[in-house]
Amino acid sequence: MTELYPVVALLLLLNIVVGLVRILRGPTAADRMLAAEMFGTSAVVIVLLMAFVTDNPSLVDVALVFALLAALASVTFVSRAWSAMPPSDPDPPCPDVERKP
Amino acid sequence: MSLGPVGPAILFALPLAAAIVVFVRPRWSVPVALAAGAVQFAVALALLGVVLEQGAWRQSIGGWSAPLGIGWRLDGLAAALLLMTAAVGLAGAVFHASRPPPPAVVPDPRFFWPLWLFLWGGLNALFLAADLFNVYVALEFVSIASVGLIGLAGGAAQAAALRYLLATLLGSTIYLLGVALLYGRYAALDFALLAERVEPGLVPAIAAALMTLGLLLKAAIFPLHFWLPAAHGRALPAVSAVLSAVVIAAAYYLLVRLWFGPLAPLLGTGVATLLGLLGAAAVMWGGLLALLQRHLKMLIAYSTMSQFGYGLLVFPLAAAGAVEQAWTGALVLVLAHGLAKAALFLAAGAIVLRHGGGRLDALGGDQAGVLIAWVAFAIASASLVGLPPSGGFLGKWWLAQAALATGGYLWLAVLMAGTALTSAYLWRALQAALRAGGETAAEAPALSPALGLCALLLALGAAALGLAAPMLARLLDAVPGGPG
Amino acid sequence: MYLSLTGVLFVLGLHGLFTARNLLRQLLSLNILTTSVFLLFVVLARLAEPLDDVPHAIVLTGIVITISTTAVALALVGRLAGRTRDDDAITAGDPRGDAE
Amino acid sequence: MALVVLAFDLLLAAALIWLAWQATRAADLFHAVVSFIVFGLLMALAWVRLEAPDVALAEAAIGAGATGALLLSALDRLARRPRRHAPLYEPGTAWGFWLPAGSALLAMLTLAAWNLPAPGLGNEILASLSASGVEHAVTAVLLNFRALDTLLEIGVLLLAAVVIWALGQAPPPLVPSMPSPALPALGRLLFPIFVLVAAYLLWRGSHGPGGAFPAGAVFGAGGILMLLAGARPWIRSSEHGPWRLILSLGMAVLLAAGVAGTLSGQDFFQYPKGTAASFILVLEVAAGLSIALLIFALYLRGKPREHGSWGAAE
Amino acid sequence: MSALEWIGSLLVFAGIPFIFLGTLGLLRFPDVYTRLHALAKSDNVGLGLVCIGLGVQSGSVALLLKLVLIWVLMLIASATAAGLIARTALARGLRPWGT
Repeated sequence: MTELYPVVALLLLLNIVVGLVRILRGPTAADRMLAAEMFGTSAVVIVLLMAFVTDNPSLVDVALVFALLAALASVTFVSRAWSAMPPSDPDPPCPDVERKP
Repeated sequence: MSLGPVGPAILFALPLAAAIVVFVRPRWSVPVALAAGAVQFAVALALLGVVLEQGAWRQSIGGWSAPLGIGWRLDGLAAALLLMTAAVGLAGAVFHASRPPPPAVVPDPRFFWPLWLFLWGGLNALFLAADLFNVYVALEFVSIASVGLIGLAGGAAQAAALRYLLATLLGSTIYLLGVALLYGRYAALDFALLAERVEPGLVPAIAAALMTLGLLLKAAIFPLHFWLPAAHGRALPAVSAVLSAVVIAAAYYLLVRLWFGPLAPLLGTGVATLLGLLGAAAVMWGGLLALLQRHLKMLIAYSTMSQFGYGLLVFPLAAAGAVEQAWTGALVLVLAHGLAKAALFLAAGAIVLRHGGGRLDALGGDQAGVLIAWVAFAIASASLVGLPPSGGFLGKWWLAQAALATGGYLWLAVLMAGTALTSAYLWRALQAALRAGGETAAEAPALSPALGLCALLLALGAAALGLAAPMLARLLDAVPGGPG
Repeated sequence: MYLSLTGVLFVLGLHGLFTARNLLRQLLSLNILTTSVFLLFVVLARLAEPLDDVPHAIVLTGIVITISTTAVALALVGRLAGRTRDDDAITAGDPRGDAE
Repeated sequence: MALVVLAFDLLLAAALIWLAWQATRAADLFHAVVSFIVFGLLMALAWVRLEAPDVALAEAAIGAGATGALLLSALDRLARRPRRHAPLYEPGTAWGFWLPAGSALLAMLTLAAWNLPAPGLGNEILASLSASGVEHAVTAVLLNFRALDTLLEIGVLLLAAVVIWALGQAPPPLVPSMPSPALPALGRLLFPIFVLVAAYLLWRGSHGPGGAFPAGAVFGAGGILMLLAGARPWIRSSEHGPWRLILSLGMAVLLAAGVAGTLSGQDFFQYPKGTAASFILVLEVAAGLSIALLIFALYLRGKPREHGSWGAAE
Repeated sequence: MSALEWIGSLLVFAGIPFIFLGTLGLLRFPDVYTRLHALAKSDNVGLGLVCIGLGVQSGSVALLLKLVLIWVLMLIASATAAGLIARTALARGLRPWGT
């Protein structure tokens, strides 16, 4: 079954690429941040799968560091960047409206 | 323990250690910095003697030889530049210590001292380095220290510092790409090892182009000079002095090191002519812009850009066959320029303090207190213009000989025209002093005579360099991969 | 394959650096540029036989240097942004203005 | 299966290029920064694919983690100002220039890169590894073969912190518009884990990917998290406290190790025979501690207060 | 192939669809709040199953513990982040969908 793991990793990467649409479209900063968080999860799984495929346990440490620092980006975002943005600026009340460039 | 192997270790470790001490205990700043500076000057002088006596040598670090380990190499060129760094560093330190405290633009002006010593250590590391990646790390070290020192002047200088940072980072990244290509081709980073292995080909050619481009950007050679004047013109006087005299020379030093070392097989006539043309353009364009400046320090800053153009003339002249004269001439010119330019900036610093500003039309009138500074300014100008027996004269003389010997009349013309421009813009500055009716600072500070003296000593050094001609010729002969 | 990626990223970074007016964007472009060079080093390590660890160490050093320079640049950008009204204006400023 | 791997690589490369494009061109600054952070994340995957776990670890800890926090925090000053309606990009840098120039450069680089035989130094490392005092090659290169680079590298970190202090006071942190009760709890919960993982990575360094740099970065990131969770920045710029000493400890110890070699009549940085392992251990611990504090100091973007608190009232 | 490996692999394959579902939610749901919901639920289940599956498959207790630690960390991260983002979004006046 381990032989199928590369396929799974590929699918997960595809998953990330599809998710990039959310980064592109927003519409709010929070949506973009959420997408980045989702990529973190997928990346952790990909690294773990690679660790098993290549039989390299040190990659588990890489995943561990990823997981540890996953909280950092979101927390920085909420408590620094987002709080500082002018409230009127983007955040449209109705979702999925393309922002003017 | 002979001084040979120990000297470089002292020059490397002492400024960095002093910087840490000064950072941890700021109240000891001035004595520690001056003591460290004096020791370094003495060691650099002694090392110069050792090199004269026994020639160049390489020493490995950590007991590992190339390709795995890093090494230092000390030859005449490196020793001369180390000594120049020590002279400028010491003079700048004395100048800064004896100037009246600057207006409160920075929260804690004492940060000058750790940054100054860090910069000094980084420069020493750079001049000693004999490894492409070690050079990169040292270059970044020097860049960040320079940025911090420029930023110390506050206000508009911080914008200039940021421009400088972005430009210099771009330069080092392009350089690093070249290093990567060379490493991938030859699996070596050591200068000497690469010199054995490199042969003309596509990969080395591209790598050489990239590394040269990166270094040209760092040396602010035309047309990549856009960041220099603001950064050098707006910094504190001591900072401008070391940046113009040594930091630019460091980038130029690497350029020479690479092209006469590992990249020597690639130095064809075409490349050399191209570099020479860039140098010629820099001489003319920088000189013209300097002529148009209305501010004393900006004038000197543009002059830096112009003067390093001469340095590039070494490539076409050496490629045409007059290796020895071109090489010695260009390097003496760089040394003389370093001392003279530092003297000019320090003198200008004292003059600006006296007059409360640096606009040329406000510098006339009563010169009490800065007379020594003006004398230093005049002597340094004479060296830059190239009046005998100054170092500037000697360098230009050798370059002109090389041009005559190889029939490079274009380069001779550049030398002449550049000299004319230099004397024109420096004369403008000196003339400003002789006019009546200038301004003095509102609360004219009592200036310590040490300010002018620092400048004067450096200027005299630049002027006396010409008298040391035989020694210089012998010293620079010791550069392998260069002449002979 | 990854070799070509190096080239593409390098060009993209260069393009961004020269066309962007905003300082933060220039900084991001510069970081991408640096990353592309690191990528070349790591690819070289991979191509070597046996696996060569020197480029890995070089890239580690490079990453640490990059974060240092980024932090310095960000601190400068922050100071400048606090003073001028718009960070776009900083790059557009006249470099030949009088000192002091 | 080779096909799957190839598809993976291609997809990864495409995503990286797309993100780099977004990071340099996106109209919204925040969009650009998030793209850059995700770029770092995927870059770590690329390092893993290229069998460089050390680099992946550093990228995860420093590249994606600490740099991301730095960039996002920098937005607090930049995002507040009203947007000016000026063109985002320089005029006159049209496609007419960039398309041919970019393609030419690309072709040149690719051509050069394909011609690389990449001999590498793998054999030399294997031959000298047993004498280096550690089992892990990257650590051996960093702290023995090329220790001089590492000394200057920590110097760059320290120097960056000094430069940032010299530029002025740290900006006081913004107060979140709606403080969450979960945040301090998060800090308390996670910080011990950060410390634990940092210690683990430090210990791993001598025989596997790890070592002072990732460990220090993780530790420093833990400090940043505590700060975000509402803790006060405990670091002080006072010249009497221990902070300046600890910040420069890593560089000081490395410098001392280098000089010790010279003093004992050997090369700079040459460890006495048989003691390399213990030297490297001491260096790693000191460097790790310094790096953690330095990364934290870099994050503050200025000189912290000399004394006293940093409350919202100030 | 031992039973342990079979069970582990099955767990992994059971976990992957949840991650896909999370992305689906991220793309298709109408606003921040619903997207948060989708992401937090599915990703954590997915990651948990994969971690436990791989741990079981490896047969090493130390590795299993490390994997569980990764999972727990991600749980904490996403739970706090979700709460923070939702609170801040409300405070900034983003109206949930349908109100």
